[in-house]
Amino acid sequence: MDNQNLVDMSVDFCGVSMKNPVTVASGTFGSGMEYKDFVDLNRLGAVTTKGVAITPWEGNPTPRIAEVYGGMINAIGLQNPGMDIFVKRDLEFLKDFDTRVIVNVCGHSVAEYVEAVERLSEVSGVDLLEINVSCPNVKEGGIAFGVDPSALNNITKEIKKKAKQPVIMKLSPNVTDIAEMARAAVDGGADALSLINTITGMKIDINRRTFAVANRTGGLSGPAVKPVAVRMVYQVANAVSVPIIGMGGISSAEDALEFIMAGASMVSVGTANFFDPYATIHIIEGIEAFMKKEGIKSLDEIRGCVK
Amino acid sequence: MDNQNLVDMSVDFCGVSMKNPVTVASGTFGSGMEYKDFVDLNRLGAVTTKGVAITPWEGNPTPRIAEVYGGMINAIGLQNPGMDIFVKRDLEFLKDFDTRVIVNVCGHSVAEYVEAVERLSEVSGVDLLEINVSCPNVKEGGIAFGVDPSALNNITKEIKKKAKQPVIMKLSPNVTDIAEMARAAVDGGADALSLINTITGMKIDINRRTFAVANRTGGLSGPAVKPVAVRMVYQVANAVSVPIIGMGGISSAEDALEFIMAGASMVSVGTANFFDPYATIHIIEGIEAFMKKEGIKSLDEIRGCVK
Amino acid sequence: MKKINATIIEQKYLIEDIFSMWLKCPDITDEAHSGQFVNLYTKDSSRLLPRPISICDVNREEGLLRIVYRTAGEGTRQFSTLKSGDNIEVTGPVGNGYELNASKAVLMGGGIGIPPMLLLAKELSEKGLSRDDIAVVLGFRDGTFLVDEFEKIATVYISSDSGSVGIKGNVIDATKHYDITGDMIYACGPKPMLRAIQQYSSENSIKTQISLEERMACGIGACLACVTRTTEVDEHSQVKNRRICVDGPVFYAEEVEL
Amino acid sequence: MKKINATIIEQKYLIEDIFSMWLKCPDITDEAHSGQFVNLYTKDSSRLLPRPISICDVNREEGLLRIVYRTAGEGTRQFSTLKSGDNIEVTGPVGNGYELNASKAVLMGGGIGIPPMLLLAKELSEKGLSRDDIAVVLGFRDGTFLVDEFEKIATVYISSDSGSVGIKGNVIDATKHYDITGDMIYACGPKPMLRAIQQYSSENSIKTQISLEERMACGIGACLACVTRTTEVDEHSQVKNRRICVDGPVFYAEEVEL
Ligand SMILES: Cc1cc2nc3c(=O)[nH]c(=O)nc-3n(C[C@H](O)[C@H](O)[C@H](O)COP(=O)(O)OP(=O)(O)OC[C@H]3O[C@@H](n4cnc5c(N)ncnc54)[C@H](O)[C@@H]3O)c2cc1C
Ligand SMILES: Cc1cc2nc3c(=O)[nH]c(=O)nc-3n(C[C@H](O)[C@H](O)[C@H](O)COP(=O)(O)OP(=O)(O)OC[C@H]3O[C@@H](n4cnc5c(N)ncnc54)[C@H](O)[C@@H]3O)c2cc1C
Ligand SMILES: Cc1cc2nc3c(=O)[nH]c(=O)nc-3n(C[C@H](O)[C@H](O)[C@H](O)COP(=O)(O)O)c2cc1C
Ligand SMILES: Cc1cc2nc3c(=O)[nH]c(=O)nc-3n(C[C@H](O)[C@H](O)[C@H](O)COP(=O)(O)O)c2cc1C
Ligand code: FES
Ligand code: FES
Repeated sequence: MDNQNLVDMSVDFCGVSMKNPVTVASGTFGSGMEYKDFVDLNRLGAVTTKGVAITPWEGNPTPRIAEVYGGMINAIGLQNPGMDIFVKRDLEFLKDFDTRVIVNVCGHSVAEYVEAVERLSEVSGVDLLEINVSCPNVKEGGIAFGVDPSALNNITKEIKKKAKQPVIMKLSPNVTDIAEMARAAVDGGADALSLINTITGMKIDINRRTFAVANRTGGLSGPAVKPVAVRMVYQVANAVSVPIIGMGGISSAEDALEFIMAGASMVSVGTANFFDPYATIHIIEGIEAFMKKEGIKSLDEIRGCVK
Repeated sequence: MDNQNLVDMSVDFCGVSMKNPVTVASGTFGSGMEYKDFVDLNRLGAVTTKGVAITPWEGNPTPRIAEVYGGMINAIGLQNPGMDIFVKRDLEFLKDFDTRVIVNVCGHSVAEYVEAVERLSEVSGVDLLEINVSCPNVKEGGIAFGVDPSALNNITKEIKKKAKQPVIMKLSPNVTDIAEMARAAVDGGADALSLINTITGMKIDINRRTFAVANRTGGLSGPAVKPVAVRMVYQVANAVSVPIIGMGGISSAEDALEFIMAGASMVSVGTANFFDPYATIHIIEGIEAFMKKEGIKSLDEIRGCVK
Repeated sequence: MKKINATIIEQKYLIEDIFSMWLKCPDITDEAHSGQFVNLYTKDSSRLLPRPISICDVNREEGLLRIVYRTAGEGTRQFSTLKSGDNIEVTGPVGNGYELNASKAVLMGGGIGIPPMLLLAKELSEKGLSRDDIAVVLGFRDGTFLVDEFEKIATVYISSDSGSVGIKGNVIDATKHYDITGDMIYACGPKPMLRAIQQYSSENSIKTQISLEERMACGIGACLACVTRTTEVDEHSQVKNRRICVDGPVFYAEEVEL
Repeated sequence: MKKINATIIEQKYLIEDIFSMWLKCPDITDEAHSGQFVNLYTKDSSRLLPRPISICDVNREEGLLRIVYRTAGEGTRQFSTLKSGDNIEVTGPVGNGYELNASKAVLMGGGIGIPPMLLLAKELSEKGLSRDDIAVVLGFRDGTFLVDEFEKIATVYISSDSGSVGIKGNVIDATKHYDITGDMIYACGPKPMLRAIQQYSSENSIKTQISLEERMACGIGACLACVTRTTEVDEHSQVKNRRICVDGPVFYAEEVEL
């Protein structure tokens, strides 16, 4: 019994204290509202909200998703209701819960990102900002900010000038050298990093001779991507010294612990919510059980322990 | 009955005629010898042999593989017996079969690749060369040739100067822009391209707090990678006009047809051989059945048909 | 909404590639009504996403829920191999369902859109509509299923693509042919059929509720995979998009662009 | 080597996490002998690689093959849930097996390395070795299994980590304690045990055949995942590496570096 009380799952992430290291991956959990029948949001370390832009976005045509082996491809196209309603409705909703709030931000240009970040600086209930740089950069012919180190460095700097909350830059895995991207973001002032966003993939419907998602390509997520995500978290943890939120295919406590041992301070559960709405709770309980079994008193003991 | 006779699965690949579009992925089928209890090698479009270097390589320490969701990670480290025994034993063995032979080549430096290619130019029984540029470039601190467009362009040029057989450059998926890599190889004179090689991944054994493969990182392969592979084949097919061998997670005829509709002329079966030793045969028969069902007389009708 | 491990009470092959399955899941039947659906999960760990299937019937007293489904792919094929006594994970009920505001109802079901019409017909009947006030127009490919169950409470009209049963043609052809009228059309079926009904109901100024389908990921409103285009800006999304899974699957025909 | 869909004839729980399973697979038993293994495939499509398991016994007349296995992870756990009548995909027999060239044999099995010793003991017995000429030294964690089957044909000595059965210690401790001698040691078990045996046999100049384990992918010699370091350059590989799956799993102790 004594031993049990000694397990401390809390995490200090950029000065924000989380009761445990488990949050949700942006875009897979709405604002938490949709999962309230399954998950007591008070139990999560943090809720990470669906990407929000300064104005509403329509997103892509349907079909927006396709199932693939051990995962899915999505091309939602960052549909979102815009900042006004997000602040009024979603942030308000989350204020009733004793959990941290990470707001995921998207934009089509540096100016749009900065405007969104400025708006979020004025409101209460936002603990951290997560910047999704996998958005199409309209000025640069639709190339994502997240695959060019200098664009990433620049957008991080601009955001940091205005942000009141700590800034987490969310890295795209679709790059040759993830450590280079991590350094570019950290040099630009990023307080933390999260990774991985989805890996660009494609599915073809051979019977209809067409793309399975209307957008042709989409982002691969789910258990299939986990080995790539663990590798990148490890590489980044060994390249920079800011804290990391690890994600990509986490669907069990064992998966989450892999990311923590690779160097992540927190973990996000994404696609797993779709096939196990209780996934976050199972994972929190599983990490706790592992810590008890192994006599781990604090996550500091195992974070990045595999070198 | 009439209709059946009209199905033509043959492929002209860089002037080499193949009886069907199915070959095996290098490193997953030995030289064919190991699979002869399961597969009549005469039925394959081609056999692609395990990567061979000019001298024997020891490969990596064990454990060399780990199983992951829908696939595996390998860090064999290109163990191979070297060119002499390969020519005497493996190439000789394959001469007894009515199938094409694609020899996969590796090296630690441009000079080693070129020497291997020169040796293979002198021997009979080699129809095509496939160059694995995911090997560590010892001169450049172990970075693979395949992730730097100018290194890729250069090695392609040097190989082409000496090669007597058509040269297939095998692309690494661990890059930001696969189309750029494809163009670099084609500009260097590549007659064809094959993709994808494995995606760098990692697995951590949380109970032992250690890497699951001794080399820390390894190459992810198997069904899990298929959406990434299809996407890259599609991008490359739309960027260059040389023929493509598509691979990555193919384990059924439907998978193979996805690659063909994305633009591949041939397909390689890799990891699937490990869990279904008859995979190649099932796939050949499945493609034929699909063609009959859909009234497709030649693969030209569907190659790259999804745009 | 709940996720429960339901026990299969009956699995029955109906016709062609169509099966009927009764599940014991009282937590779901307590809340379920017509037009809603459930998400079923495969046991195959490489196919992770839930399969949405409409509720075809419920027996509230016994906590039983019925689905009628086509083996469209590997997931539904696996469902068809389950036997009574086996278990299956289910979430539900999901969605808004039909509004039971007709006094003379025309139910149009096409293909695998027919099953949800059965519970709807029963609910209308329970609300007091007579056999004559519930016209059911069923469009089949070739063979029929569920027809006798409809006939107990409704007047049934049949069309088929092949002409092998009922009149040759689609549900609109049958509606015109039999001169079927009402103050509310309820429809479920393939998109081309729904488009034709949308046009028919606007031309004839008949209020119409249609049930839509789209590829789903979460099946519970979180991922925005399953949207339909709407004619007006939606309050929730702030764009002309609504989620089929939780804002639908039933919409008034004039609300959506198909 | 064949891949066949074998029927499970018997599944039996032995002790702790250890199970015994008899499979009907005549094509495999026809060729099988001691020291070889089979590859078993899970039905879980997310776990694709075969699981190598040693052959513990065969009944050639009836085409039955026996394995005894520990539920080490999810794959073997799944095997343990299969019932007689169920099917499982199997390839085999794989590997070289033991050479039956002893006139006085010492068999050393540790933990889940014990099962293959049973078929070996039987084959030695069939070759004419008496009970006294087959010494079997078994090292258990705690509880025992298979002991009575060994006792029918061999002289059995037992050690256990806990000391709860036999002498406290490992198989070498038991060998020394009982002063067991022979002209050939056959061994299978965890790597630390094999290392100790390798040293023991070199110090005592006793020829020794040991069976090795390594992570496998193909299980049939093609992928080069499962190599062991060798003392000499290998003819096949041209380096100091041999494949455990097909060049082994049995090696002479002096051939390999552990
Ligand atoms: C709200 C809703 C209610 C439904 N009700 C029923 C029902 O009562 N009975 C019934 O038989 N089917 C119903 N469907 C369709 C059913 O969900 C799909 O047939 C099923 O998901 C296919 O799964 P699979 O694994 O068998 O096929 P897959 O191998 O996944 O795909 C096979 C085919 O099914 C189609 N498909 C797959 N998933 C969906 C989906 N989510 N929506 C539409 N088409 C899909 C694909 O386009 C493909 O052509 C409903 C769909 C929705 C969205
Ligand atoms: C030639 C050979 C013969 C074997 N004979 C037997 C036997 O007779 N009885 C028996 O119970 N086990 C035997 N094993 C070990 C058995 O193969 C593994 O326990 C099994 O593959 C684990 O699969 P899993 O899915 O249950 O575990 P996983 O979840 O895959 O892994 C669980 C644990 O098992 C270990 N493991 C997994 N695969 C292997 C492997 N291929 N070799 C060694 N360790 C592995 C892992 O390190 C891990 O700690 C043998 C292994 C080899 C190589
Ligand atoms: C349907 C869907 C929508 C997503 N939307 C967003 C988003 O709005 N912003 C973002 O940064 N990432 C988004 N992602 C990426 C996830 O947050 C996460 O990085 C990725 O899915 C990998 O984690 P997983 O494998 O656990 O899902 C989305 C992913 C999915 C599947
Ligand atoms: C065990 C193993 C060994 C491999 N060895 C080689 C090799 O020697 N040369 C090479 O070019 N690719 C090698 N590959 C990569 C494969 O040829 C192929 O590109 C990759 O595995 C993707 O295909 P798959 O998913 O069908 O396996 C190897 C892959 C595996 C799994
Ligand atoms: S399926 Fe996720 S929102 Fe409807
Ligand atoms: S497991 Fe592939 S060579 Fe032994």
